[in-house]
Amino acid sequence: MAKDIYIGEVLKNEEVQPQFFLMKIALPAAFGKPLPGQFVMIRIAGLAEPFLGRPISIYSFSSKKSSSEMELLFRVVGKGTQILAGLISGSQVEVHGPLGGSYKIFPEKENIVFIAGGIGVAPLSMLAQYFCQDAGVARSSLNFYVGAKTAKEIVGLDKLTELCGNMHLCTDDGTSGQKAFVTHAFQKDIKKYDPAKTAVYACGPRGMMKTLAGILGTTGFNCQVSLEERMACGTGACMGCAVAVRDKSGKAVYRRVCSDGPVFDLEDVIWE
Amino acid sequence: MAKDIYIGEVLKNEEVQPQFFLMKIALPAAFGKPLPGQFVMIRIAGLAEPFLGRPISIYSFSSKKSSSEMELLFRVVGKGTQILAGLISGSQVEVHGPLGGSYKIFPEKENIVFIAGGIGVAPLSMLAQYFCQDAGVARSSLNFYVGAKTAKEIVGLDKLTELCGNMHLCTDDGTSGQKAFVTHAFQKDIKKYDPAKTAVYACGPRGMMKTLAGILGTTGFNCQVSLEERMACGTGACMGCAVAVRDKSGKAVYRRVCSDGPVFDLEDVIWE
Amino acid sequence: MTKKTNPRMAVQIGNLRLKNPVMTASGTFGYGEEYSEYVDLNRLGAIVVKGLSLQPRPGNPPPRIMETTGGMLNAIGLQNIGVDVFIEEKLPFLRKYDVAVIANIYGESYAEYQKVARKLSSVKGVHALEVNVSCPNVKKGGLSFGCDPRIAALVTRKVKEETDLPVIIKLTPNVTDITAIAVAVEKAGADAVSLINTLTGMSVNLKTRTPHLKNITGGLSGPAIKPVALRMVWQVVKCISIPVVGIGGIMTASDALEFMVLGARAVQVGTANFVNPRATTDILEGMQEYLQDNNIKDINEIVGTFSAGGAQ
Amino acid sequence: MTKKTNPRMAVQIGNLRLKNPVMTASGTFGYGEEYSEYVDLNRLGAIVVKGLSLQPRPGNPPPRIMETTGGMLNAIGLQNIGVDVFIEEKLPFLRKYDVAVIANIYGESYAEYQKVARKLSSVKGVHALEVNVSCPNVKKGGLSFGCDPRIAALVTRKVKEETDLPVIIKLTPNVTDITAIAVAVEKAGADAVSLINTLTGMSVNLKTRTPHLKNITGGLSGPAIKPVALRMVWQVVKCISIPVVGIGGIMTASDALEFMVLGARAVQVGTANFVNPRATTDILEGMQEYLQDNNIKDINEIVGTFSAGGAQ
Ligand SMILES: Cc1cc2nc3c(=O)[nH]c(=O)nc-3n(C[C@H](O)[C@H](O)[C@H](O)COP(=O)(O)OP(=O)(O)OC[C@H]3O[C@@H](n4cnc5c(N)ncnc54)[C@H](O)[C@@H]3O)c2cc1C
Ligand SMILES: Cc1cc2nc3c(=O)[nH]c(=O)nc-3n(C[C@H](O)[C@H](O)[C@H](O)COP(=O)(O)OP(=O)(O)OC[C@H]3O[C@@H](n4cnc5c(N)ncnc54)[C@H](O)[C@@H]3O)c2cc1C
Ligand SMILES: Cc1cc2nc3c(=O)[nH]c(=O)nc-3n(C[C@H](O)[C@H](O)[C@H](O)COP(=O)(O)O)c2cc1C
Ligand SMILES: Cc1cc2nc3c(=O)[nH]c(=O)nc-3n(C[C@H](O)[C@H](O)[C@H](O)COP(=O)(O)O)c2cc1C
Ligand code: FES
Ligand code: FES
Repeated sequence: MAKDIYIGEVLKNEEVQPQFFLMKIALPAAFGKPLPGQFVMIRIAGLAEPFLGRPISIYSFSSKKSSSEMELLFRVVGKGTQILAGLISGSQVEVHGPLGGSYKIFPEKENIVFIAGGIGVAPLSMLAQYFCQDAGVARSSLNFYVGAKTAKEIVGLDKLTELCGNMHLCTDDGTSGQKAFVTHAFQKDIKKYDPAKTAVYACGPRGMMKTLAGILGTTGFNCQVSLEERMACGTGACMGCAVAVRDKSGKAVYRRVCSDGPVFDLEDVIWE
Repeated sequence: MAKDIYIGEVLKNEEVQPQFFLMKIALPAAFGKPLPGQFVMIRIAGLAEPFLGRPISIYSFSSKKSSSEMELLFRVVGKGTQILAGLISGSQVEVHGPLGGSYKIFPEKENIVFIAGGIGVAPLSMLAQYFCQDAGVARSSLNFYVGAKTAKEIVGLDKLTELCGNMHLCTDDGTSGQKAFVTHAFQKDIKKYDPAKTAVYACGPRGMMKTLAGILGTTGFNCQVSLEERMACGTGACMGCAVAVRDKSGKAVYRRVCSDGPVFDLEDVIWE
Repeated sequence: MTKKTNPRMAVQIGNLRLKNPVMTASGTFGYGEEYSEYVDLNRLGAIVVKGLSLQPRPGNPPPRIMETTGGMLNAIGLQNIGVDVFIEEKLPFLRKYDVAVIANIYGESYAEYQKVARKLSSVKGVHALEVNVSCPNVKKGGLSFGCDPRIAALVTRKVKEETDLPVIIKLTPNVTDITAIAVAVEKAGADAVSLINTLTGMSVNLKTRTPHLKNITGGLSGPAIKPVALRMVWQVVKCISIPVVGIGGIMTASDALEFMVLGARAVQVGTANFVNPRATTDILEGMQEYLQDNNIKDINEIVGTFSAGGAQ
Repeated sequence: MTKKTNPRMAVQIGNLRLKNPVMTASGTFGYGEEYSEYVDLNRLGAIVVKGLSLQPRPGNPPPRIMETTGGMLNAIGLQNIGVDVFIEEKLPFLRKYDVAVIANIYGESYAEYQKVARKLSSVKGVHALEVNVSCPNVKKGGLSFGCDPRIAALVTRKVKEETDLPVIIKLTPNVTDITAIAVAVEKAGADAVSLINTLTGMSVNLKTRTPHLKNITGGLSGPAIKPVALRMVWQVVKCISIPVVGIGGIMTASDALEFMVLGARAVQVGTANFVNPRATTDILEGMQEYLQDNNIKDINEIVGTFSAGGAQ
């Protein structure tokens, strides 16, 4: 799995929902096959702005003989993502990756539960695909909880409904699915799942994951989450992407999202 | 003649000679009709690099009902021009202008002499066009001396040969036209021209214009030259584009190329 | 937009009341005239004119400017027409407008600072003085005054002796501790401070192995220096109580609002004018929109609302 | 290209000989390991490792970085594994390579600087010490030492007492007069100086009216600061005779060569590594090409060939 910077070509960059973009990129075959949870850092080739690459999870990946295709699903929140959103087909991008570690996979578990808030669907959707296609897990054991502020901010459903037997949709304002926070939708069902036979994966805003930590508390569920921090190097060199977690001894330490993560055990994460 | 920044669209940007580009830009009708000698400052719309606009002479201009077309002829010498050279049709550019003053026109003169070194043809070519089309001067009285290091660096001939009755081509290495500096080619012919009945216009590298100043010395020819300096504002506000000239009293003073120029009387210019 | 009420934009700098907090930065807007075709000067909070000295100054030999990443270097050398010609030829034009005019002054001796201040205080149409103790371009000039708290304080006192106009001291960033200078000039009677002036920088032409600027070094301005400017404004607002005017790399309304959230009462727009001749009014409009969108009735409500605790 | 002979790239920093002048800048290349997949570490002039303190340091709470125009802010807070763990766990990896290893050290007291220096001098595989007297992020740390010539000189003397390794003092740009510091540390026995460290800056999140960095202020790096770095290197090379290592915004071979033309004997590449993990070797290759194209046989021939007279 060669880590490097590759020049990719934008094949498609469409606004799937207001301010949410799905970008398809052609990459040289040398780009290593990514594992679910990994990400890339992307910039516009030769441009000074954005200066640093932006970390974006790999949403989908397919390798052909001579080249590969990667999809990124991203939301415009600031300058960098704004500029990425403006890219037209044919634009060249610098793609650094695949970076970071991946989710631990438990194919033997009876239930796989995904909990995604907003753009958090991006990495979990790739994970769900992995469970179906690579790990050969039955649709029926895949439970996907999708939450968003409002209907207009729900993305990636098309793909997920194909992959997962049990979809649970929620919006804060009830414009789509049930009117609830995704964490509470899961909490209502929690009895259905046996902690020993269930693997939980979550990605979303800090607030959501903090709530989830409270819900899972001492229930004994194993839950992996992908965390976000602003990044500079993406390789573990700059110490820029620190998050506070507990090490085995229970001591609070800073870990690097880019190289120690982005996937962490929820129980280890310290939320101040 | 409204001075402002207009969004233009690149219609064509072709490399007419290695490192020499001819860019055609569509502009809104509001863009004022430029006079020969004037220039624009151009940047890539919304891009942080190049940060400042680059001053480029207007090479040709034609107004239509609802829009106008402007041509720029430029040479790649550094970062900014390199980036401009990379623009493809459809790119948007910010065009500030028309800026600066224009050449003084003497249609009554028997002989109009143009002396251009390298990319210096750009503003003089627009001037020649003005003499023919607007001032109705006969082809036969237009004498254009074009000089360049080598044949590959001669640009704009197509248009000039149409406009000017008498073309004089020189290259330093003799790969095209006579093997001579353009200033010496003119010097050889100088007897042909009556100072009182001749207007001389020159644009080119400092060295060439300095030599020309020496040649014309006390011969009594009136010669106008366009000067270059790096610019920031283009409007006369920053004092960044200073050149040393003598004022009426003969005192050495700094004048602004962007607003006091770019056209100056050669005899006033101080060459250190 | 139109249905919302227009927020109040007026701000107070000492006893000088400005229509709005958007001023031009000295040296980047000429004497106003140069931009009057682009901008309705009546809409500006204030026009700060190019630095004025007692005698006209020729300035530095060219080249005087060079672009750098995210900014530019200048070594104008304070070329200006001198205070008398300014009063004679430029001020009458500015008087025609309903806009505050702030004269940026500069001297090579205490006496020169005083003479220039006196001349400008005796004429109609000058509303405040901004004292440049920080121009990094002229060897014998600015820098020496602005780098030492005692000297900066003395300049302040000397100028105050000569004028009843509000006196704004413009600080240089090329110092170890800008707060020491700010505190000193406040004690010395300054009505306000403005910061930052340019950072001293340099650019090398590798082809010729010469400097890009004839003066060798120049002043760095533009978005590249904004982080340094924000840091210094933040340091200064915490240790003085006179108004602070924020300057440095302001290109957008958001940039300007960031300075005001930190505690600046007004801002100056400099290099941005070169990239967009209408930058000042574009920024003003953007600030008004921001206030409307956030239902803030008065610009002064956001001044100093920065909370250093949380971070995002 | 191939037909031309390869120029000699070796340079001398005190009694330390480097294969070539391209080093990594401390804190931007981890402990070498992190980039070993991207770059053949054997090709580097030197690897300067992340700043080491006596005890492991947790560093600052996040967020720690934010992009700015043409650069970035960082407030890592010198998170590091401590000198002992470095010697135990990281140095063995680096020893496998034929590359000079320079340990960047950092302390909060003279005694700490000395202890760290002593530990590193007694082990195999460390070829020089770079003393960070300039880290702007840690309140009690760097800044105070690097801003006062007397204190900087004292640190230098104390460290020299403890080691036979070449000692490079890394200077901060956040001072009024960097030459005073450079002269002082040269007198105190420094074998070389490296400059610049980051400029202290800040970034404001307007939406939340909070800093983008939890530490509020951070160190500005990247191309945005190159003009300031070039200016300071130019000032310093003129007033000391020990070697100067140029640092600040170096992204390309041209940038690196500009510093060397001014008189720097070597350079360090920092933030560029984040944008292009292979920046160091790309820059090295670009420098070699430049020398070949200009028929220069030895990199040292261009050092200090800057002519300040003419300008273009
Ligand atoms: C490992 C990883 C994977 C990611 N995957 C995706 C993805 O698949 N899709 C997607 O849309 N986004 C993803 N993100 C978040 C994305 O990187 C940020 O939204 C982006 O960097 C913002 O850049 P910007 O220039 O637009 O915003 P900036 O101008 O840098 O900042 C604008 C605002 O966004 C906030 N912000 C900046 N960076 C981040 C960040 N990393 N996380 C959260 N908030 C941030 C800032 O605090 C600021 O308030 C991921 C982040 C990480 C670390
Ligand atoms: C009024 C005016 C009209 C001009 N018309 C034309 C034109 O029609 N066609 C054209 O090709 N060029 C023209 N120029 C020159 C053009 O502006 C410069 O070549 C351009 O700004 C260089 O920018 P750059 O970023 O590529 O080079 P930079 O990276 O800025 O500099 C690279 C090298 O070019 C030199 N350089 C930079 N600016 C200038 C300049 N203004 N004049 C001379 N050398 C410079 C620098 O000293 C440096 O050595 C004109 C300049 C002026 C002032
Ligand atoms: C070309 C130019 C000329 C300047 N002249 C002066 C001056 O005469 N007096 C002064 O106090 N500041 C002068 N400055 C500094 C600016 O007023 C301002 O402090 C600095 O440029 C930072 O703001 P900016 O980044 O918005 O440009 C000048 C700046 C530039 C770019
Ligand atoms: C993320 C980061 C961490 C840094 N850590 C250190 C450090 O530990 N010690 C030190 O002396 N300098 C440190 N620096 C400063 C760099 O070594 C360098 O001096 C500065 O970044 C300027 O160079 P650049 O513009 O090429 O990055 C750090 C810089 C960055 C960006
Ligand atoms: S981004 Fe540099 S260590 Fe994670
Ligand atoms: S470019 Fe500003 S005065 Fe000419």
